[in-house]
Amino acid sequence: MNRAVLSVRNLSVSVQTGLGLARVVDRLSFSLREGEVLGLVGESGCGKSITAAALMGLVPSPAGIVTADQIMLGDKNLVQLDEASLRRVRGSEISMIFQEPLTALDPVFSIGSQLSTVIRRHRGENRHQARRSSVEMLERVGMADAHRIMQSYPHQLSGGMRQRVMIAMAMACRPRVLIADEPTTALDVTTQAQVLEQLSELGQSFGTAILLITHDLGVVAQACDRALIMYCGRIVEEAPVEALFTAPTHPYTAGLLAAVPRISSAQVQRVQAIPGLVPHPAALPDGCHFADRCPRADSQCRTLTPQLQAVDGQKSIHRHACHHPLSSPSHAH
Amino acid sequence: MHTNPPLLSVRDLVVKYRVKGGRGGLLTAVNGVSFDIHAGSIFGLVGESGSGKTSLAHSIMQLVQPCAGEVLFHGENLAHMKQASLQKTRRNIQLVFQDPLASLSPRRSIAQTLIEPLDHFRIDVAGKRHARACRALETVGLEPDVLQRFPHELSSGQRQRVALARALLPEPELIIADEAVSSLDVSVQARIIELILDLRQNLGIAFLFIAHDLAVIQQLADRVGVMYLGKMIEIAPAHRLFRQAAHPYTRALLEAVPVPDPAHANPVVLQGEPPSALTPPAGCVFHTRCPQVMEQCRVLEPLDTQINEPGLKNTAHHVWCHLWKE
Amino acid sequence: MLRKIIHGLALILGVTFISFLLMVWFGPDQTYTLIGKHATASQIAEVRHQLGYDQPFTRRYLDYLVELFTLDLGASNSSGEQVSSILKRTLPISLALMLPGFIIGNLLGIVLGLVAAFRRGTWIDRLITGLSVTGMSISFLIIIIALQVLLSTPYGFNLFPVRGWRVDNLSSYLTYVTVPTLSLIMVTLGYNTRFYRAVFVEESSREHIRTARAFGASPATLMGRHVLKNSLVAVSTRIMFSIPLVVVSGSLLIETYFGIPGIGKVSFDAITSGDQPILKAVVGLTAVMFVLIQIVADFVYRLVDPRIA
Amino acid sequence: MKSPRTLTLSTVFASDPFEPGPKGSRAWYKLRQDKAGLFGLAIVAIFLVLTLGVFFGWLGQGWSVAGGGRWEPVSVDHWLGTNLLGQDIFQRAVFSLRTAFEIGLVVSLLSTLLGALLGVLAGWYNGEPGRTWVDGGILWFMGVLDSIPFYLFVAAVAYALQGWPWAMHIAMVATFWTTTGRLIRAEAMRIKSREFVLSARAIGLPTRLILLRHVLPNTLHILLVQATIAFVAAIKTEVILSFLGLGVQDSVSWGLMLAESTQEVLAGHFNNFLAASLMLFMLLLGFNLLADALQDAFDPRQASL
Repeated sequence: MNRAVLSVRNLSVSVQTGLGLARVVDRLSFSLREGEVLGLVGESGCGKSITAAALMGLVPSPAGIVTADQIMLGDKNLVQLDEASLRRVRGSEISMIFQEPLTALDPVFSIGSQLSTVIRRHRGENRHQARRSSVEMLERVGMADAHRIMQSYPHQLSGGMRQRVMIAMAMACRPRVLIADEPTTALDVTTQAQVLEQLSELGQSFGTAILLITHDLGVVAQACDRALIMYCGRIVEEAPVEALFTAPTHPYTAGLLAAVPRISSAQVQRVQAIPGLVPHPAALPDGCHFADRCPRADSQCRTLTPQLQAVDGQKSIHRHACHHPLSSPSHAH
Repeated sequence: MHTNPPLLSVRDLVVKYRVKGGRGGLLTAVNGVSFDIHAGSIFGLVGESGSGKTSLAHSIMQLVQPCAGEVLFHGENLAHMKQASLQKTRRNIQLVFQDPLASLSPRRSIAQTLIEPLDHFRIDVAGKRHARACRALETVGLEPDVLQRFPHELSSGQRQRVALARALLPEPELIIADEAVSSLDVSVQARIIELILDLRQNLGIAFLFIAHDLAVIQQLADRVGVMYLGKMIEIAPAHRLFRQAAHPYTRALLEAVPVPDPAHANPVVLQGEPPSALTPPAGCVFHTRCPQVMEQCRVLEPLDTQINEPGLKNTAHHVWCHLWKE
Repeated sequence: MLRKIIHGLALILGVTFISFLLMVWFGPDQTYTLIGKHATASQIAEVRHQLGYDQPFTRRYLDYLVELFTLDLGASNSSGEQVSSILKRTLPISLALMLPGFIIGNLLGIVLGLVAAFRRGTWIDRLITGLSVTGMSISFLIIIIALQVLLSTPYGFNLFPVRGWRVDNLSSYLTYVTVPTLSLIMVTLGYNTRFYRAVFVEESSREHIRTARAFGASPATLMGRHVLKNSLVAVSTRIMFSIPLVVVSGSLLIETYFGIPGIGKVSFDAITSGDQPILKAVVGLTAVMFVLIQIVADFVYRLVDPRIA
Repeated sequence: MKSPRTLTLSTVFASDPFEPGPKGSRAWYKLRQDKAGLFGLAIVAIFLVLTLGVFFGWLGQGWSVAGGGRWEPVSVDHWLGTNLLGQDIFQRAVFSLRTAFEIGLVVSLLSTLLGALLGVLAGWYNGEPGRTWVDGGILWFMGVLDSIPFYLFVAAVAYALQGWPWAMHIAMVATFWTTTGRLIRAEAMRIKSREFVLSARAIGLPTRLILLRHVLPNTLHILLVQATIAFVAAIKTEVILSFLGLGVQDSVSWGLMLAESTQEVLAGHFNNFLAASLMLFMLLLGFNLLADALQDAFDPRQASL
């Protein structure tokens, strides 16, 4: 894998909740390499969606406070850009698609006008050229009757088609990075398969790195090269997908894998739940937040916050934040 | 082992909705569905959105009046029941919903929510109902102090367990779970799945478990029914369906579910989207997307064919597809 | 479309029935006002017959309906002038009086609402919200009196006439219309601004606005293009359905206070003197106006929002 | 369509699943932070205390006594001077508080109750096979009432009831309830489709219990806000009706005082006008601020209904 196209250092987001100020993203650092599909995985409330919003600078200011040492997009540090230059970057060098296809598009504007507006804003094409590129882009995402789609309105399309329009809009300006926040969660499983394939195929041919945010481990296995597991605003494990699924080292990752139901034509493996509850963001326990639910936790886990470090000491790309990790990947557990 | 009439049997049920606005017209959500559920068994019903699963559940619960067909409970038709026996049936079939946020009345405490069915069905003496509610909470793994709390103070997993407790209180024979775990996180979902299996084991409660996720269905179901655009296209014992699915749509569904194992590649089998239920295709409703579509599929509606040895009723494998001629 | 017309007819029937019930059936007895106290029994009987007091309820209601639909609205009891000619004379005056205030009041409300929503949470928003709440807390009568003192009396600038409506050209029109228009604007501006601000704030919290921002849309584009067009249904509803309120109810107070002979003043005099033909006409007119507006509204919605088929 | 993950960006900021206490206390918690709301609440409280004072006879009793001369200036025994008839302006302004609260409470209470009742019925029976005429009928009735010119309606009611002092109240209630009615109807239709109502219907709970326990409690926040708004509207309307001679009969109100002042003002006597305007403005401002604060505190987007 070649050089990083997006590298994030010490990103934190705090939010005002009923029980006081809560740090929902806690000093996150990771990088996204060119052409890679990186999964940002975690359950509800772990802070993955807010991380995406923070990267795009979309966190509404009074409600959320974003701090970061750096968010390097190629040679630009987004943290230092003012709102105007940030706007020039959004949708051109870094773009984002969302989960709810029904409400993500403007209901009173036609697909054509929404698509060509983005193209004209970032590629400086005139009205006529923009319409042509829009049709081109729609065909590129597998829309057969692109001309009819251009004239139609969001409520006339199905969920799958709307998500494809979003992808067309996001990829129209050949961005370096595409952030996809639960892109297929609201779709049926057959449509999801099609959209995921569309997404990675486009990413490859445009050389766009994709940050795929999801809670579905099946989607991670199928669509991602590498994945970050998040829990209570922190990365607890980071690994290539193969290592992650065969030999997870963090107890939470292992717990997730044991809890996800898997279709098998042979004997059915019963799912095991992870005991306990996710702690409230404004009342996080000291040390490792997973300690109360972790079978391997001890006093050290409850006091000292584990840092993210390589699994077997040297510069391996499989890293975890745990004092008592599961046995190292050399021998299967 | 199942000699007496099935606990619940649905015969050629048809449910239609009048659609306001747009071109209007009549939407056939359920188009002639039949299946049985035997006491103490879990029947999994799977299908994508718009397949009519929820309309089916609501018509069984008499929340929606079916246009045709009938629903029999212990062999007795629900529509023709007198008030007294209908009231008894309402006690015997309970409903659990998908959205934990919306299934509990927001301005009433958990105690009020749980005691309401007890008062309504006049179960036990008033004094003992509070204790009964505590026991129900314990069976679903919650401490009694939850009774004083309000729905918005609980996590979605806890709320779904309260909804399950509410369903248990009238001591039903059948619980219809409509996407009961779909909006829960994986770790919480696993806890509810374990709970449902325990309830079936210890209390002998039958479940109609509705979901769009086949992996969850496999965890629970003894028998599985697959619906597409208002029609039942395949019914089979779980072990048969997941090993040798007969209908092309079931096979496509099985392959489309992303397997949490990177080594196992998921080929994309199905293209296009389900057509609108307002204008279902002629002949077999799946023919517009079926990889093995034949001429007759476009014209003739496939009939119910049983493809395994006739033998025992409850292990029959039915499929509605021209590929499987009698 | 047909459904709308049937609804309209049902509405008119309802309005006429209730107004007939209140104004005619339970209404004040006209006989004595017309022929004085000490008339002979036969004279009284004659007048009562003429006015139809002796007919049964249904008969009188049917007559009333026939009158309304054939626009033969009869003559005013007090002045004897044909009601339809009174309407022809007074309606244009009321429109000329109320239209400018109505248009400016709403336009200003939209602009202030847009600015407040655009700069939500900043001092401009708090200022505009504060002013609109203050505006809403001042009674119509206080504004009229205060403006009159300020602009039409020696204690103030004394630039405008205190009352009256002697209008024959543009300049005389402006002198007589300014104070009433200013008072109408000041009374309605608070409510309008608050309503429009709420609509724009609601629309700007929608998910597709966040999507547009994620694609680099500037705040001006977000407000001017996406939020505004999505709000047109709510905005147009507000404007259309407040026309009858302002033209009939609003004019009544202003015309009565400033002595302007519009439909408002005429209907107020009709109330005090119990002049039923005029009352019936005005009520019928308003009901028809509402129905027409509902039909026009249906058409406007289809134009503005593609989701409404 | 699978349901979206619950904690998307907007919900994390807006609603928080783990806040303690019943809904009401959470709204109070938010109200406490709303300075303008508290200011409004303070004004309303002060006026309420004054009104009780008037009600129990400690204040403003001598409003009708023509004690002084015409238009006496501010003095020790006439704090705000006297009007045309020599009546003490301060006493009249304070006594009018009672009239205002009386009209405000009666009209806002009755119109909110009527709006809630008919609104819930219309919302519940909308689309119910065989009973949808209930919704149609109520909507028709609201349409009719809304399209009758308000002042003509009040005058007609006043004449029909032949000067009975409550004519004005009846007329106002009969026309104010439609706004609340429409809002409650829309909310009831939304609640009717929620799962907790389906679950109540599934066990065969009788309709009146469902409406009472599950539908109405979830519309309380709308009713509270609408009641405050109706209170303000009632007082403002009384002022205009009194000016038109259709208002308060055998008592005093700010409307009457303002009506008197229309002539006095031209002759340069402003005490009567200022006294009535200021009191009226402060009361209305208090209630309007309170209504806004209540609206934000109960805003459903915040609460996780």
